[in-house]
Amino acid sequence: MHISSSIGIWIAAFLTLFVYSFLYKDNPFYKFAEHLVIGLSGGYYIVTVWTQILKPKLFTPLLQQGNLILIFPLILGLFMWARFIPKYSWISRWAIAFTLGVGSGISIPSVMQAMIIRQIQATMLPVGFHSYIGWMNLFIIVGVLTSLIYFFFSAEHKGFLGVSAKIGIWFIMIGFGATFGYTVMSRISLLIGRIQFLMTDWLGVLH
Amino acid sequence: MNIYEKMMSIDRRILFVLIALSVIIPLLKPLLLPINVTKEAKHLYEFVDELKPGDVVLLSLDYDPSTMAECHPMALSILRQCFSRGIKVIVTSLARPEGLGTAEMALTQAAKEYRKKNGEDYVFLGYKPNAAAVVLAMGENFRLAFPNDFYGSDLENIPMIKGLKNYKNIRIVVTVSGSAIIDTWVIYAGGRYGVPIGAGVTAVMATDYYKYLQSGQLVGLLGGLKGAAEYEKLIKHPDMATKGMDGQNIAHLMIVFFIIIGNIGYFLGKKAKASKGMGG
Amino acid sequence: MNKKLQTRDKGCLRWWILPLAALIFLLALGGGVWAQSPGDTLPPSPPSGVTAFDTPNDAGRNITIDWQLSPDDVRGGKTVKGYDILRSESQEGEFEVVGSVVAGISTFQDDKVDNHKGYFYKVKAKDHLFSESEIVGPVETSGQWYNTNRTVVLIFVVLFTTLVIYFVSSAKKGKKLYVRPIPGMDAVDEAVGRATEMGRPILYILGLSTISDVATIASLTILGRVAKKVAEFQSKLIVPCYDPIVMTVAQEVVKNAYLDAGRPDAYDESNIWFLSQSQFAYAAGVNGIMLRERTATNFYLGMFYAESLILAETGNIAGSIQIAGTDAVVQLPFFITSCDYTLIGEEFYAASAYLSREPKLLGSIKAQDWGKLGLITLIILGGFFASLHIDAFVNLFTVGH
Amino acid sequence: MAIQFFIPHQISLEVYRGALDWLMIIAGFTMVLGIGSLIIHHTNKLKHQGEGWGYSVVTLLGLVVMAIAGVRGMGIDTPFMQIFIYAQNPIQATMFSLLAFFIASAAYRAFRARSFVATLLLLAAIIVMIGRVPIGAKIWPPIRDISNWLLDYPNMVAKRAIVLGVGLGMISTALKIILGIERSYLGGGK
Repeated sequence: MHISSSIGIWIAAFLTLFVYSFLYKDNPFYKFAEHLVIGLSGGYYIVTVWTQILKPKLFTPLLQQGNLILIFPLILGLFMWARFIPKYSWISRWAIAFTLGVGSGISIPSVMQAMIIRQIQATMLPVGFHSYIGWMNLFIIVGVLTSLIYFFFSAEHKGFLGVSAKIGIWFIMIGFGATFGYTVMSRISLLIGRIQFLMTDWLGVLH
Repeated sequence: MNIYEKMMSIDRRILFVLIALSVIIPLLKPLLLPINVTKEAKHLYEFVDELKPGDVVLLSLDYDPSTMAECHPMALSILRQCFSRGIKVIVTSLARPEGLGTAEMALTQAAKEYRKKNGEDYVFLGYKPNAAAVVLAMGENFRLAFPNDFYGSDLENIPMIKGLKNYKNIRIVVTVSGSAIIDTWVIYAGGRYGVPIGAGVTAVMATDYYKYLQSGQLVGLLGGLKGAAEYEKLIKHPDMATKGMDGQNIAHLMIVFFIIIGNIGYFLGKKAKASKGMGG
Repeated sequence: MNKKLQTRDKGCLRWWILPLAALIFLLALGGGVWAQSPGDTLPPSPPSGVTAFDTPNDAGRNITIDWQLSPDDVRGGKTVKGYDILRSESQEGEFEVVGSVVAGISTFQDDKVDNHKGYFYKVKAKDHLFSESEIVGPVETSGQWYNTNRTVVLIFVVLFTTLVIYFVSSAKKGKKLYVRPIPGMDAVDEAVGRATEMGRPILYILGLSTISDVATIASLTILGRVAKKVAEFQSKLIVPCYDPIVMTVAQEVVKNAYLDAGRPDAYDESNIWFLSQSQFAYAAGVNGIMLRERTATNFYLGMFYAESLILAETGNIAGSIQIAGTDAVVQLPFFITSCDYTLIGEEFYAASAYLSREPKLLGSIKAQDWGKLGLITLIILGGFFASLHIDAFVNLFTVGH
Repeated sequence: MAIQFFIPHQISLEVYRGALDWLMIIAGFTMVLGIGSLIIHHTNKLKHQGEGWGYSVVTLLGLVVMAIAGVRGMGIDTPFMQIFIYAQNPIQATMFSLLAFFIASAAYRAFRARSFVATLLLLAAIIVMIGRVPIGAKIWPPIRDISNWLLDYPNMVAKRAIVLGVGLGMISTALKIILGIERSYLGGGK
């Protein structure tokens, strides 16, 4: 049982308690921690944006290696700032349009590959009636098909379509229940981690 | 206010206290409920257990403080297993710069417990951005990715690294990860260089990685705090995860209990209202 | 696959291949026979059948060298420990080691070469002695202009693009398109009406992502329709924002909606403001608004993270009607349990078309449905062929790198 | 850019990398925009001595201190990392762990078996919650296998269907942006 003598641990412990005080009600201690973390993460962003992006990707090549083509993203980036000046905020539309246009272009084939083709390929499973796996493969195919039918919008959900969509939504809900269950698990683990920090690293009542 | 309404209007702070207690009390007074070991954890344990003293394992601690609660105990257990059996360890941390701190904490703690020496029994290579490139470079030569170790020594001067070149000198790569970096290891180190891969991941991620187990791309898998506790049981060195597991047990039961109480209150309250409505 | 030997002189490319291969084969065979005498004092047999070619479907600067294992390279066998790959820029020149692999491996990629330059290779099998293969080459590399491994992706993209363009243009021509009712979207009018009656404001959350997120774009479209209704009913709309760019866009969307409704005077820009770019600070701020203003209806449409639960639960306690929609799968269960209506994934995208009734948006919904029908057909066919153990069909959909 | 995907050539690769860099640079500027509006917001509060202006001092101080600390590098022993480890990280980790409490409260108040599908959701959640921890197997052994089955099959199936739908939706939105049909991101002006 040794209470920590590290200043860092003490600061961390108090900040942890400040945040937990919010559970009782909103109070100045919580507000302090909240505003502090907003400031710190802002500073953290400035440092990472500068060291990881703007310096190596823009200023070093532009100013030291004379890579003049980089003037264009610089200008587009500055256009974004026009949002600050209401009169000229329309200028930023160019930058937004560029970002979205290029971003969309890049995303189309990769989404098609990762989210569509790979997924349907993984669903093309051999069905068999003599083994557990064979039955389960049938289950997967039926499940994916009915759930997909739920997402049909241009036809009324009546008759066969209606029944399928209904089964589909059951699948979806059970899936969500499972997701919910293990999200709970993760959050509780985090809580355990923080409490272990307080009791072990700080107070030393556990080892 | 009738009993149903009371059941439905417990102050949230009481709930908060109950949840906190359901984590704290088991930590102070462990119940040590038995932990069942899954085959995924057992496979990983057995793989490492069959290695000979002097074999080398590459352990990549690719998690940062935000997923430390789940990943840190796994890292410690694997290090303990290796050190207790005289297996040498190369440690990297490729996910984020923040992971350096947590990786060093785990490594120095385990090394102290088993009196292992830096440079002879283990090496900490540190962090380099762009994980895929680093994983590929290490497939050619460790020196290509890391000319120096984390503490700044030239790799040529580290006794343990002598004679080690790349994955071919490594028996298994184990990644403990809170992010999708595990794909990088499986695809590049496993797929391209054929080194066996084992993994420890958070509970949220675990379901996404069963696919690699089925296809044999992963030797074994630890999922969340539970996986960490399983491993502690396997190496017979119960620690944080095992202690935390009791809290996890009780807190889950508590939440299920809340759901049930809330629903009973809801249904009985609705019934009571309905009958009252009919009467009036 | 366009595995081919490329020479400096492209004209004589084709007749080169056969004699060269035959020569290598014969020489290797001869070499193999010559070297196949056992005993540790002799070097291992050299690897045979060495081929070097420009690695296909890449950006160039990469040559693949394949060979057949030395006959002395057997699992658990004796001699060969590994192979060295040597390269030179001329046949007689000095060869340098560019890489090595362990025994049992018979391929290597050399990525330290320049495009359009001839290289010669040989492979050396080694134990404590070594023996070399024949020299092959010259090989040169170049980047390819089309990645054949990705043909299937191209086909999918082209087909789907055609569908979208076809349906959008036919919708523009005035073709009537049906869209099924989407839960929650029919309730928008009612919800706005209710807010007006109660004299309480409506809260609209655009999610916690940037303007380039599809969810944010869909949410902005819906915001436009909701704002128009609000303007017609003369109610109050509050939009606290997470992202500064999204905020300025949202201001323009709402302003235009008020203009459309013929009430530009009622537009108040101070109701759409930047709250915070810190997740929890944002959630705490929105919670404060819900409890203070006692909002009648809360819309949570867009991309959400862990804060979804905090928002939806507070709104639930405050007794607001809640309509949520997101494509963040992990957050959907929290919305479903604590909101009155929840739009799941694609349903949320479709809602913007359903509400706006704009033909071009409806057209793309129709195209998506046909896309889904195509996918369903493919899955059924795939399952059918897989059950018959015809793997060729399933393998059609493998995308290489 | 969509076409680039199919062209492995060096030139195409460089165009791709270039475009990615450009996007990152513009995103960098946008980030500064966010931090800029944060600073403006808090300095305004300071100027008017509005309610809680003291907290604005905390935010601005945190920002400046962190930014200055960053000038000295990002290694483990630098002030930057130390502040991160002992201040920023505990606060953020604790804020996430607050969710454990909110989940408990929501479990009690919001998760009602209002309809058949809501009941399905609740049951699946309860089974997974209990089945994934050791005590579950103690209470009722089969629950472990049931929860694993739920995760491996219905959960995977539902996710796959949602991903397929969302994928098509994303592609069609991207197409609409490129074709100039979708313009709401510009503010809806015609």
